[in-house]
Amino acid sequence: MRTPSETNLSAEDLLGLYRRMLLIRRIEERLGEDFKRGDLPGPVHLYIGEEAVATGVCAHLTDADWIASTHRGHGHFLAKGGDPKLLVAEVYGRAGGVCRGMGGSMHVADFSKGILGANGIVGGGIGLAVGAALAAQLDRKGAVSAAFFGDGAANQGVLMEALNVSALWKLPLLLICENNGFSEFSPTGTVTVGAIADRAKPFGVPAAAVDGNDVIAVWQATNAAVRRARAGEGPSLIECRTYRLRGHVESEGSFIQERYRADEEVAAWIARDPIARLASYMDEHALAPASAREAIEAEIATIVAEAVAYATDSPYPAPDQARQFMFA
Amino acid sequence: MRTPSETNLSAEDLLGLYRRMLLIRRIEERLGEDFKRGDLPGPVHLYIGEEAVATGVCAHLTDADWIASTHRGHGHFLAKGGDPKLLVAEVYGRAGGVCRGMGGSMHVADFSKGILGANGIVGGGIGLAVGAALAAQLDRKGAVSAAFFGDGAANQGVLMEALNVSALWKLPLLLICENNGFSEFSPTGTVTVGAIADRAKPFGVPAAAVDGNDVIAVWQATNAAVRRARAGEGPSLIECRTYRLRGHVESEGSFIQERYRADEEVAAWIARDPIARLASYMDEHALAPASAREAIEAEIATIVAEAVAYATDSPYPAPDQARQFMFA
Amino acid sequence: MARRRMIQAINEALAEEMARDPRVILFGEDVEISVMGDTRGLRATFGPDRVRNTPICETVMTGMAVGAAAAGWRPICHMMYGNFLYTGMDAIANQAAKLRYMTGGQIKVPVVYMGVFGAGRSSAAQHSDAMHPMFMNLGGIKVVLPASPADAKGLLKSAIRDDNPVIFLQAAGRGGEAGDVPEEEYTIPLGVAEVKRPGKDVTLVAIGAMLRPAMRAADALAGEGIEAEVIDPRTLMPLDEATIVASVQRTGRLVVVDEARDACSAASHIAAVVTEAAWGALKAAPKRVTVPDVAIPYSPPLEKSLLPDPERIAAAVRATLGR
Amino acid sequence: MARRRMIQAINEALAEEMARDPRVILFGEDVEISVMGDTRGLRATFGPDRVRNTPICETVMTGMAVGAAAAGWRPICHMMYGNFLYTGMDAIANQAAKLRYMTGGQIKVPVVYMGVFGAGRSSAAQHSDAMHPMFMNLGGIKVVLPASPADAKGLLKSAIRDDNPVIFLQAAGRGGEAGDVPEEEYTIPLGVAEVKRPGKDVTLVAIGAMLRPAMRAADALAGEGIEAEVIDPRTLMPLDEATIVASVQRTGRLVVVDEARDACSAASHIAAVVTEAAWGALKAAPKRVTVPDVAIPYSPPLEKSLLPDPERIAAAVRATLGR
Ligand SMILES: Cc1ncc(C[n+]2csc(CCOP(=O)(O)OP(=O)(O)O)c2C)c(N)n1
Ligand SMILES: Cc1ncc(C[n+]2csc(CCOP(=O)(O)OP(=O)(O)O)c2C)c(N)n1
Ligand SMILES: [Mg+2]
Ligand SMILES: [Mg+2]
Repeated sequence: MRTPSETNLSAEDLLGLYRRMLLIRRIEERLGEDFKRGDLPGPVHLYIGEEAVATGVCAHLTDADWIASTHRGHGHFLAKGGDPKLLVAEVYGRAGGVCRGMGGSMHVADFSKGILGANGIVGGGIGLAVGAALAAQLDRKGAVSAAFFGDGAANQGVLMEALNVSALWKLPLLLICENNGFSEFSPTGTVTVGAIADRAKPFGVPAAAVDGNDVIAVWQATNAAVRRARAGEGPSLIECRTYRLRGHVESEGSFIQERYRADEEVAAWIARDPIARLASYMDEHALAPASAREAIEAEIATIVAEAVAYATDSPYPAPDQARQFMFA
Repeated sequence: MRTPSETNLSAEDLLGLYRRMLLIRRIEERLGEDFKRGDLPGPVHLYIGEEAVATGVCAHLTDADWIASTHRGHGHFLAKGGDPKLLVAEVYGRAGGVCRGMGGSMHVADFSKGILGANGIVGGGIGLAVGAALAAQLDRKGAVSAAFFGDGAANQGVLMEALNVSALWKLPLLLICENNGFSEFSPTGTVTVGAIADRAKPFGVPAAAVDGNDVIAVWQATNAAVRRARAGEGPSLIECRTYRLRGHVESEGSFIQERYRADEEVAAWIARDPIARLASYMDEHALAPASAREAIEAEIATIVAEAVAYATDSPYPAPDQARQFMFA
Repeated sequence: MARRRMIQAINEALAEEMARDPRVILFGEDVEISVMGDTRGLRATFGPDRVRNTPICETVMTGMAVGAAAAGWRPICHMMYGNFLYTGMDAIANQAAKLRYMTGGQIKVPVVYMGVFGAGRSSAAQHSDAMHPMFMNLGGIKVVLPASPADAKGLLKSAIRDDNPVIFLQAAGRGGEAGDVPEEEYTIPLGVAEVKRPGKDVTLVAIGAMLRPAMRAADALAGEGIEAEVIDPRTLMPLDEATIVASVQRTGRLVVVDEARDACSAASHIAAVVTEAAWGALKAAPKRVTVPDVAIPYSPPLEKSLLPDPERIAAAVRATLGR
Repeated sequence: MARRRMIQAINEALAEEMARDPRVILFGEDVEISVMGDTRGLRATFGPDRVRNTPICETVMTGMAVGAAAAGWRPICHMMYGNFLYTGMDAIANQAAKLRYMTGGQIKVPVVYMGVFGAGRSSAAQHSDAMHPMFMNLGGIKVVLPASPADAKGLLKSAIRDDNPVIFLQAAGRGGEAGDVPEEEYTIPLGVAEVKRPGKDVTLVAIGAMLRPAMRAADALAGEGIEAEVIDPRTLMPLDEATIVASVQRTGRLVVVDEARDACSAASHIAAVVTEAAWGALKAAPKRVTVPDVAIPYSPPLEKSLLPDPERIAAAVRATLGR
């Protein structure tokens, strides 16, 4: 990690990033437990371990900017300012959920916050984000659009189509690849040739590969890309190398028999946990007292408790709701 | 063009290439006239001006190798050894056509010659060729598979998917881009960012951009790629820069009002006509007497006349044939 | 009234709606020069921001239409031929059709996908498909198939104003066909069928390009003393069941003519719906005149042999009358 | 007989056919570790040439299946979830379904596309679609939907041996369900329905996962003195019309249960076909029990409210009997 003077980030900024990452972590830990207890109706893909990516990127975005997310979408939702209550209630399938229980974990969206939604289609968010970038360009208000997608998604042809058309039209687009080393259970190298960041080069799209567990590195790379996009100079690709500390999907123990990664590998990445790393960094540079982080921890415990209480208090939707919302 | 000693091609080889290009030219000139006269039931996309590409590539292939073609597919069909009679009859919609009149110009195929077929879907042949390359790899007989596709098709995401999976599996695949400067009526630069050959680089796939109106250059680039593929070393991409001397589709005069290219541009490319160029090259290096070419011209005139006669003699298919061939 | 070809009527609808609402944008392959003719001149009038040629990339095109709509614009995504909708199917089926629903009605998705579809011009198997049944079954997508220039214009204007994804399919064989188009501003609501010819003996529902042979069949049948009521649903999703059922309640007989392949065709669906709704009135089994479950062949006599024509339609009508 | 879960029965079919015919190959995303469980162990048995994980790239996957088939192999292309078939739709609709036809029968296209489809597990709108009607309408593709482990095994073996493209859709909710499977080698021909329960009062056609609620409804109805004949078509294209029509000729009544959305569903098509073929015998309007024309919601009570269940099925049966 860089020294504070290189980062452009104040201690307050850093605590803000810390807080956001921790919020994602604690909400998802809770959802993980809920899943294990059988309290969640559908599948959940947790973002634990990858929080620095969504947090470092979304720190640059306002509600006027757009993001399109993935099947692993809780982190993006919270990083972009989505309400934890509405998220948890949605994953619980309740009427008070952000999508009234219609979408669940794989479809959490809040258009009022610029969140185009999680997505059950790997690579599906890329097209949506290109469209939002086109909208932003036409709006001429300097908004940008970011597509999050995995290393696995990088093998979908839509990425190349997006690179070409966004470069051609100089769309304010950020292509954020979350390379967590796996496409489900396939290690990246077994399905993906070459470096993903390089795929931007033939299109003259600037690309960077950064340590995706270093929130400051992600923040900095995004800073450059967002400036470029807001200035009308076109798209950028940022490949964030990270790791998911949980399974691909919380239910995987029930259907996967083989081990697909070594304990040592997981342990090595636990040692690079983005939240703990930011904490050490702040300690090292005496940027914020541990007490500040403890206060955040306490605050977030309350938020999680409130979100869960809100969700459990919320009723299931009335069945006739299922026939609504097809047509506007 | 190179000097004869650099080419590995004998005078006989060159006359063979000349003959093949001229066959494509004369057959298509005839089809163009037929279209104008209203004798062809469907649309035709002529390959005139681009003959060096199919010819230079297919010279390396046998019936055991596969090609997948495009909507502009007559040239590939003839270059790969398809029968002119069967081609013309097919475009005429006759029972004696290679597809019994079921497919027409956009679907001419002859599987016995390794011709997987022309295709109405831009980029559609790429997936077929990848599959044939997989088949060839499994067959372990050293066969290769070549996908022809245009500069416009290079913007279809399937190209990136094909590059990734073929590089991953080291498939014996040739990706032959026919960059004729237009995607229908859009000049390449208005829809395509960067150099197409560069799109292979992130995947470590060797790529070359060659003068597609120089049959020897195409031959040589293909030579290297085919060797590589047969040796199990994986795919290659060759971008052939060429030009179509006719319209995108023969009917375009009836629906396009604007001019979309300058007369001078067309004239400049006429001056680079691949057939005339090979003729001059042979003259320059005294490789074959003009009389040899005249003999070829005469021979081809006969072939064209016979093909047309065969086609016009062939009846239209019996209507009940339309209900056949859906299921094997 | 003004005499207009189908393609001109569509062009007018596009121009009028783009002039009316600055948030309507249009993109597609070669829409600037306009391969179909329907988008001709729009680039010059509305500028390069709002009218854009795209590269050939149907996958991202259909998706970006959804994203741009979600972000507040009203995109028209021109797909040229209807079978390229298959190429861009992912975002249509997985995103456009479901985004509003699965996000609990948070947004509207005002996208129009346009394409030319169907057989009749020796365009062969791929370019001749009739794919409206697939879109009818998707849910969340409106499906519009005009059969005349006037309907095309009025329906397209409504489609553009509609806050939902709409697939607007123009029959390949009808682009050049002329008809009278009102000179004053008008729209035709989606979901409303039209009785194109009144009659009392049999209800003849004709979809899209099938209207013409159905009208010819009705003419011929009239000579035999059979009065067919010809109805054009115009919109297939939502379907104006009421108009069709009311007609069958009177006539007691139904023939549906559809250019789609038979299995799970619009014809099958309309027949099933009407059978249930008008059971008591039905005097004969509803009949479908469709294309067999094969692709469309290239050679003209083969193609012709598969498509519904006035003879086959009239024969089906006679069969329902026991003649 | 051996007790097998659906997914095991499918696994056995794959293993047996791959052992039987060395030209059968299988590829798909994570088929080595096997997300669904149906391809488990095949990589170890048949090696890395014949069993391959693919990258996530449905567009090229569906196309390369066609190319490999045209070049003489017999690929099984595992699509994991059925809605990823939309992602790979281009090559299915534009190539697989038409290649043999448009080349005049020159070749066979022995490809099997496999996927898990349908609702019932709170997988939400995208992952819960039932898309068999779309494939039925394509022409040139056989469509198979097994409802029991034994049928799944026998039908999949036939699908793999079939020389045409086949879409094999396994209902999401049934993978873990157990049933008796013959221990000896057997196949079940494509295009042959099975009477799962004989009855004389009404014909109840139940597709795929709908067999279970239909059988429950039949049980409940038997208690009321109504004997429903339950038929599982098993293959939807080609459809065994004869078996269904023969049943309706006897019962005079038809109810079709389909997990697809109603518009252009298999239920609509079967109802239309039977109405025409068995008109004289019909005593009541055929009824469809389907999903409304909306996507599938996530929340369990919402999802449940849309899916056909024994109560709705029984009510439809009673309605055809005027009760
Ligand atoms: C189009 C499509 N194909 C396949 C899947 C099944 N699937 C869900 S997640 C996943 C792996 C995605 O890998 P990656 O993009 O790296 O994201 P990660 O799960 O690692 O965050 C796959 C194959 C899908 N959801 N959509
Ligand atoms: C999937 C698809 N989209 C669009 C088209 C319409 N179309 C036919 S040819 C063509 C241009 C192709 O350009 P290119 O690939 O460069 O080939 P060329 O015609 O120049 O040989 C287009 C857009 C198509 N046939 N298929
Ligand atoms: Mg990943
Ligand atoms: Mg071109």
